Amino acid sequence: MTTTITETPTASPRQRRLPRLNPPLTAGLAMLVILLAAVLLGPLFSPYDPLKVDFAEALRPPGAVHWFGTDNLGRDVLTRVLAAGLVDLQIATVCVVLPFLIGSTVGAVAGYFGGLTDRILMRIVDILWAFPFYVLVIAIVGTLGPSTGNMYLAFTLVVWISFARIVRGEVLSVRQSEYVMAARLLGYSHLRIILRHVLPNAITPAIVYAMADVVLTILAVTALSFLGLGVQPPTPEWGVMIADGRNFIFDAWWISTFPGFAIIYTGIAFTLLGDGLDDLLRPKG
Amino acid sequence: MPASTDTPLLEVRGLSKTFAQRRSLSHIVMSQAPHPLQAVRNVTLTLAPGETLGLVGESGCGKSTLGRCIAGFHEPTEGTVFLRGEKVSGDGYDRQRLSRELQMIFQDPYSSLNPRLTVAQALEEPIRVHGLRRGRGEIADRVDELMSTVGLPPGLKSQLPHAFSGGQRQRISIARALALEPDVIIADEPVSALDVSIQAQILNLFEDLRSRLGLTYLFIAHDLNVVRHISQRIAVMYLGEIVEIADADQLFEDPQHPYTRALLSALPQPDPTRRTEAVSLEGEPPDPSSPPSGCAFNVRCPLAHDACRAQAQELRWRGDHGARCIEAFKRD
Amino acid sequence: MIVLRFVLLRLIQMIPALIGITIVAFLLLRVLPGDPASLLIGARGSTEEVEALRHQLGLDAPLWQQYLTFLGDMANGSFGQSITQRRPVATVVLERLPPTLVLIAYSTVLAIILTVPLAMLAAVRRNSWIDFAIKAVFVVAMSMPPFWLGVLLILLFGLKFPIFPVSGYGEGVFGHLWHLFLPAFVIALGTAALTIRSLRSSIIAVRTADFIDTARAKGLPENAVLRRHVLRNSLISTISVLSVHTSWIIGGTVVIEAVFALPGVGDLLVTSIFTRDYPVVQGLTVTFAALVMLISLITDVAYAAVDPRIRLE
Amino acid sequence: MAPLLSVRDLVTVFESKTRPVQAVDSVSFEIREGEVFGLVGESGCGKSATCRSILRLFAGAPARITGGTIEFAGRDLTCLSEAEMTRVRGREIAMVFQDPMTSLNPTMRVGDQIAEGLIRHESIGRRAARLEAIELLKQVGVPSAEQRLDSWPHEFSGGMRQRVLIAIALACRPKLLIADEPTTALDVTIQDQILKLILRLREQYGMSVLLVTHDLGVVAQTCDRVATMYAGRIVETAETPSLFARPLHPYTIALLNSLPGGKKRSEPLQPIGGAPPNLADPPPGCRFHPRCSIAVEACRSTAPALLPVDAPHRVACLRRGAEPS
Amino acid sequence: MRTNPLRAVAFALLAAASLSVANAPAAAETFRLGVKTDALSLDPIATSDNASIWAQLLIYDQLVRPTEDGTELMPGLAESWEQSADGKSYTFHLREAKFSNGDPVTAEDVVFSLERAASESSNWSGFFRPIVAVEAVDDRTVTVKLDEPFTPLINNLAMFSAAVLPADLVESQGNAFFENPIGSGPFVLEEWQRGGKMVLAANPHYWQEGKPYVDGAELVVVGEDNSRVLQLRSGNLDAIIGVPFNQVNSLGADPNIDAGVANVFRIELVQLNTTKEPFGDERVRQALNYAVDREGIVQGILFGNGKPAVSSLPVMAYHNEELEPYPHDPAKAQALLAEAGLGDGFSTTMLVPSGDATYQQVASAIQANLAEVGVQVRLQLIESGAQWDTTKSGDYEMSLSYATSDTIDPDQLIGFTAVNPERANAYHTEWRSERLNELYEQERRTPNGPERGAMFKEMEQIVHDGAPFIFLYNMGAPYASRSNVEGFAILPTSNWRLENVKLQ
Repeated sequence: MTTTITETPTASPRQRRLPRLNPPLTAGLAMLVILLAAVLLGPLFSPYDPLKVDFAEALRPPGAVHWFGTDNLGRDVLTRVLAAGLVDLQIATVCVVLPFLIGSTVGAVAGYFGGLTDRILMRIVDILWAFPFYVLVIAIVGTLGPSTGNMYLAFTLVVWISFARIVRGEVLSVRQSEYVMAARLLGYSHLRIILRHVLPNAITPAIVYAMADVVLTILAVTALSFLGLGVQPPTPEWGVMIADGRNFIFDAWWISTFPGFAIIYTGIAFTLLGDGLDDLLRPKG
Repeated sequence: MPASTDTPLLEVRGLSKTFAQRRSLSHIVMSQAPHPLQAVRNVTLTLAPGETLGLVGESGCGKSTLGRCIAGFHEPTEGTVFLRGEKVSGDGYDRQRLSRELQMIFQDPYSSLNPRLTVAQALEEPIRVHGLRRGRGEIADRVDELMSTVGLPPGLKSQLPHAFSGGQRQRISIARALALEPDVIIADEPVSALDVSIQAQILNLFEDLRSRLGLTYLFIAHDLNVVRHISQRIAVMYLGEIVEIADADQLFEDPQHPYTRALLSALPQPDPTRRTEAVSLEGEPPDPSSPPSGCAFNVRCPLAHDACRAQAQELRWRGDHGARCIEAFKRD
Repeated sequence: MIVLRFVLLRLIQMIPALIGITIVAFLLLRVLPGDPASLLIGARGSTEEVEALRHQLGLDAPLWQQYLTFLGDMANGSFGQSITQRRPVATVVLERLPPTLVLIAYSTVLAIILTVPLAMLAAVRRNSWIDFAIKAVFVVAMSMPPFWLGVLLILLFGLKFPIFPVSGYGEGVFGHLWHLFLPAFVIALGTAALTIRSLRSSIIAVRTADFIDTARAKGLPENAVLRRHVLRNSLISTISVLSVHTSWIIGGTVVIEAVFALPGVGDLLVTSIFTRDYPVVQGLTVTFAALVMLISLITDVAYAAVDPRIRLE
Repeated sequence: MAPLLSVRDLVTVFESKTRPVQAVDSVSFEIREGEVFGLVGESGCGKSATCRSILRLFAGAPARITGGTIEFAGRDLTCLSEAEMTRVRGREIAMVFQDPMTSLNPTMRVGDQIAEGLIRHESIGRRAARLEAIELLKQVGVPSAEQRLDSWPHEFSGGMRQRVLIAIALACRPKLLIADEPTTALDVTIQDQILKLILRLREQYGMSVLLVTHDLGVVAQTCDRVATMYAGRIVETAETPSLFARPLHPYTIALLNSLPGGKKRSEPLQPIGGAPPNLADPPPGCRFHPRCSIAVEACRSTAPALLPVDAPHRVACLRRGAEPS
Repeated sequence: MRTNPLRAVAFALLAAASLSVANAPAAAETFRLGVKTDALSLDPIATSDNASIWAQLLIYDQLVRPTEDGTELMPGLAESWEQSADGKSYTFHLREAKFSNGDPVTAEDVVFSLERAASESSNWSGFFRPIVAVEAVDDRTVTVKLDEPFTPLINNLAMFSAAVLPADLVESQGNAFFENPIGSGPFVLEEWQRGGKMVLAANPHYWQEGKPYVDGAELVVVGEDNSRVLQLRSGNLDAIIGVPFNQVNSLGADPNIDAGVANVFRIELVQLNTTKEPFGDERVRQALNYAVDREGIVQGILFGNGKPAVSSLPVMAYHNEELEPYPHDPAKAQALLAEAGLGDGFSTTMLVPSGDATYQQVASAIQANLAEVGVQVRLQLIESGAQWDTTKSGDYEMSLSYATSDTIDPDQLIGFTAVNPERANAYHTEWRSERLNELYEQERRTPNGPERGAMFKEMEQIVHDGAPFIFLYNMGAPYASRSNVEGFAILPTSNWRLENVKLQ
């Protein structure tokens, strides 16, 4: 008599490789794809140069020729919004990816190994944490002088701590889980345990946060540019366009309104994406 | 020293584990020194090859900590763990080697499997890491074999853990532990999260594997009925100490420690004709960071007298039956 | 008494972090290039004059010596001398601190006023149109650049409906509250976007907690359950969200103060950076960091007040 | 004499993203005054949903009662408005939940939690409620009740918390106490204490108890009558001695057989094959038939009714009385 | 939930709102001027920012002061003055004036103040360098002695840094004096909310009888341009300085508001590094000047609020009226480039100060203009502090910049932008004209008059032709006031004299 009795799996045998897209994820992805397509392809199809000054065409309201109108230098606002999108997305990506990589590594190492490593790293994190984000970024960029490279530097220096904290917290709890104990008992190396067992189960909140961070970064980059500390004209950038356009708000509302909408659109896209990823990546069962 | 038949497969000698409490802010505020938590106190155990030793006790008694000290997750504060007479606790023992000799099964079937790995991936990994099989085909064959061993259809191996029920997951965990062909398995409450009907399946699987593969178990559980069913010998823990250890049937039929007796009488028997009316044991276990002086059980013991409060008790033995009570074996 | 000792101890524990903060604030401005002296004299001075000013400002001393001077300046409470104003940095910073503090407190209060009822509404009417509407409004609020919102509000309330003043700090308590309403509202909107989200989900989670059924099983009507049991426990996680966010709120005041021309420390920071008044920038970074730590202490106390489990841990 | 509680053909449905789950399916039973009635079954069998349906407390889950009646002391609870239900809860029917660690509000002193129901239902002042709370704590065996009244829940052990929860439930002297797995989270010695406490209080207050548990041992030790549930339905109900002496439903029999400890340990246990069905997609006919060792063809299509075999002992099985093969 | 405190706050808010709306218009006799930035310091020798300078000019007096058109000097604290025959000493006769605390202004105060302005701790000592001694002849007479004749000096004495301070108070109070300063100017500091506003009261002891007409003045800091305009429109401010160029016209169209654009001594230009090829070639530099559409920039970016520039000097004293700006003539530019062997154009880089929107736009326009004649310009943004260092080190090709005059005398700007060697070596272009250097030497020894004027006119011509810069425009300073304000104007020196302001 055999004592082993088989059960049928309780879940339906749906293929696990194809994750079901949830509504926020679908909407976020769609918005992002549209944005990327517009930003990457738009300039190719636009008959206008985002930098070309033409006083004769200045301050045209939105219409058939200039869909979003022109600014006081006669530059096509739509073309500039799209060109600015590329700049902003590029900055946001770098300013999120670098801190994500650095922070996650530090957080994973600190959380997994604990002890003195953890205490030293977390002390550094605590100290940097005490500086308000904007204060530090403004101080760094302000002193170094405004430039894209300096923004990368400032954001990376400031933002990695958020990822380090998030990942460390998750790693601390994942480290306690029985499958990680099992992995240690199975004689796996620390690197293998971190990369294959700990990080995949600890990184989700960091990824979700990264999406929110994209929004925060774009807002911060545009705010810096607005203050004159960020991207410098004539490079088109949403914050700069809003800053430039605000004096024209009464006679040419379109100059600052469209870049404002672009920021909100991007923000919504990444917020939805973050929500969707949160749902999708949270481990089941 | 070569392993001989006299050498127990696993020996725990005088093992204690004290967790230093971190000095928290409240300690500083209250000007108190933190009490160290004495989770395990001076435990000595042996496991003969092929035997199952049940370790039972209520929550917080230190049975899990003991299991984890043996598995090497905690460094024992005192004492040593020997495997085939070789010291495995502390430095100087190859963890890789230990993992091929000793494995552990955990309580929670839902957190003991990495949710991101399929069954096949979870089972292949130890085989690859330890190089037990080479080549895609051989490894796949071994995975199928392992799944059959624990009674899972190999066809399910590309599923993620969340597709399985609790009982099935526990089978996967067992298969993963078996992948390295260990001799000793420490099972830490492996069935307590399962329904009775499933629990019986897993218990039968344990028994089946023991007889087929000659495994040796340290079986940790709080359910006396489960422990009695699976074990040859049973050790009862209370407040970090082993208070009684004996052959399973003997322990049930002739318990010597009042705590063991209390546990047995508190066990609800599925038989309405044998109702016990009086409350079997008053009070609750003391805080392990400040155990009572004398016999650890004296504050709750119906038999306690001054001697029990004055002095800690050693295990008293009659044959293989040991009990940490001044009154043990007095009746005969 | 215990609370007092707790606070005191926390303050002592902050000392190492504060030292770290001073080092960071100090290095930030020394390691990075840019010379305040040449900017200060600018087009009007000769090389010799610039050198003389560098010496006068102590910028030609070795780094460690400058740091010691900085520590000394902190110890005597002056935090050094402002280059542009020729007054102690501490004086310069302190007289600009009140508007910022009021703004932070005000916006936090506004955020709470927005958060609690809206989050409760959204949680109770979960997945209804009203929940969706609240979510939609705050997703937009969160994505909207605060400076742009500020500019729009200035236009709206400055010209179309001149109800609120669009700049300045006002006089007297009412004057402050009236003048700071728009900037505080802008900050509060961003904060509320986060806290409503967190409070909503934590209310939803708490409502399924076992102890809520215990409360319901006592025969408490649902609104009493919400008020007495759900809200307090839900606030615990929201307080921590708010506490993590304080650093953002404080930092966000910099931009908002610049937009609304508020004479606070944020405005001072931007001005000082543009005028290269490094001692002031340095003092401000330390001030901001100290402010964050102070607020995190306050949150800890608030946390302990709400959650007895973590009391004094 | 009419039973205190009479549940007839109760159907409770949980909404879910995919399809509604009928967690309670035509459940009928009654509880007499002063008796301890046990509802036993494995996890997910609907026993918890059944007792939660009585008070309409679903822990925020989207559940509703779609059929049947719950007659309590002459009234049908399913017809009561939510406001009327609040007057039943706590005052006439009280409930104790499974996990004492999470069932007390962590941010409220235990005294206030006990007094809350009293103040609500008995219209007494805070001071009187406080005195009453002390008395209740003494009743449930919490030592130095006066001091512990102002403690926070986290300062209590699990056993003590369960005592506090019982005190909360008993505050208004309900006629029926529903105890949903009250000892599952506790150690055996504490379980023993709590069960004995419930039995003692039952005597003292003259109330009825609906005890939900998965542990047949607890049923045997505590209950006067018992019903076994499987996959949302009651499959067998009897006086406790009768059920254990002569179980009739193959599921009850299998459950008893799968218990370790009873037999010599050298013999393997007899587990029930397979796993309980998914209630979103239950098997047709008798829900136990895929795991039943004596199932016949008819079991696949015909859902058996709960029919008496000998007077109070009733079973829902087409092959009732047949011996297992 | 504790609603009560929250409710209280909400209520208070409403109350505050209604209260404040009720008492909106402030006391009629206070003139409220909206400014962009707050002053940093009221110490005249420690100041370099305009806001501080302008505030100081309301509080302190100098010996002499510029006339309203900025072409001449008129009496200040000195009723009259004379220059010795050898040009090496000035004698000032003080009027009977009092400080705001009632103390008389004495010769000792003048000596103290001028010595302080020329001392090492002064940021402005360079302007007073030729002075060898300041002597009090009697209580009301002061002699300033030079080691050689130096005509521009008298203009420097009209600068803010030459303010006359009460010697005893400054000496006894030290830096604290400037927290609560005493001067002999038309106003006295009453309250200063740093970053917020500066409240000034009329000085009761002011020497100009009947002035100031208003009881007090407030300098309200409103950093955001739109807000400032809005506050003027809503009547919260009586006048503002710094109107966005595009709003000057629409603001002027408001019947309640008068808008104006003041001509100030400021010139915008592009430095051309003549040590770098091809900028060493005069034809190339001229070609660039022909290529730029000044009028377009002035109309498009300044909305007409400025004038195309003819040289590196703004329109000020001794301006050469015969000069015309380089016309926008791309054909001529190309011809000149071809002549210089650059018919195919060339590529270059222009430094542009970061953080200033107008500059970015001008740079874009120049970039577009030069591209038309085949010159490809890469814009390189640079932080304004670093820009000075960079051009000074000579490591640049083109640099968009500006120059302002601190005095009404063209000597300072011509020395700065056209003389080499001098402090700035022709403003870092290293351009050099021996004839101009010679004229500069002479001009400084020649007393004011037509002779000196002719020298300046010639120098301006030389700069115009030599074209070491792309001359851009003289930017106007727009301002606006409500129509009940009389007598408010921005002076060519960029400041304003509020003692002449009347409110109706």
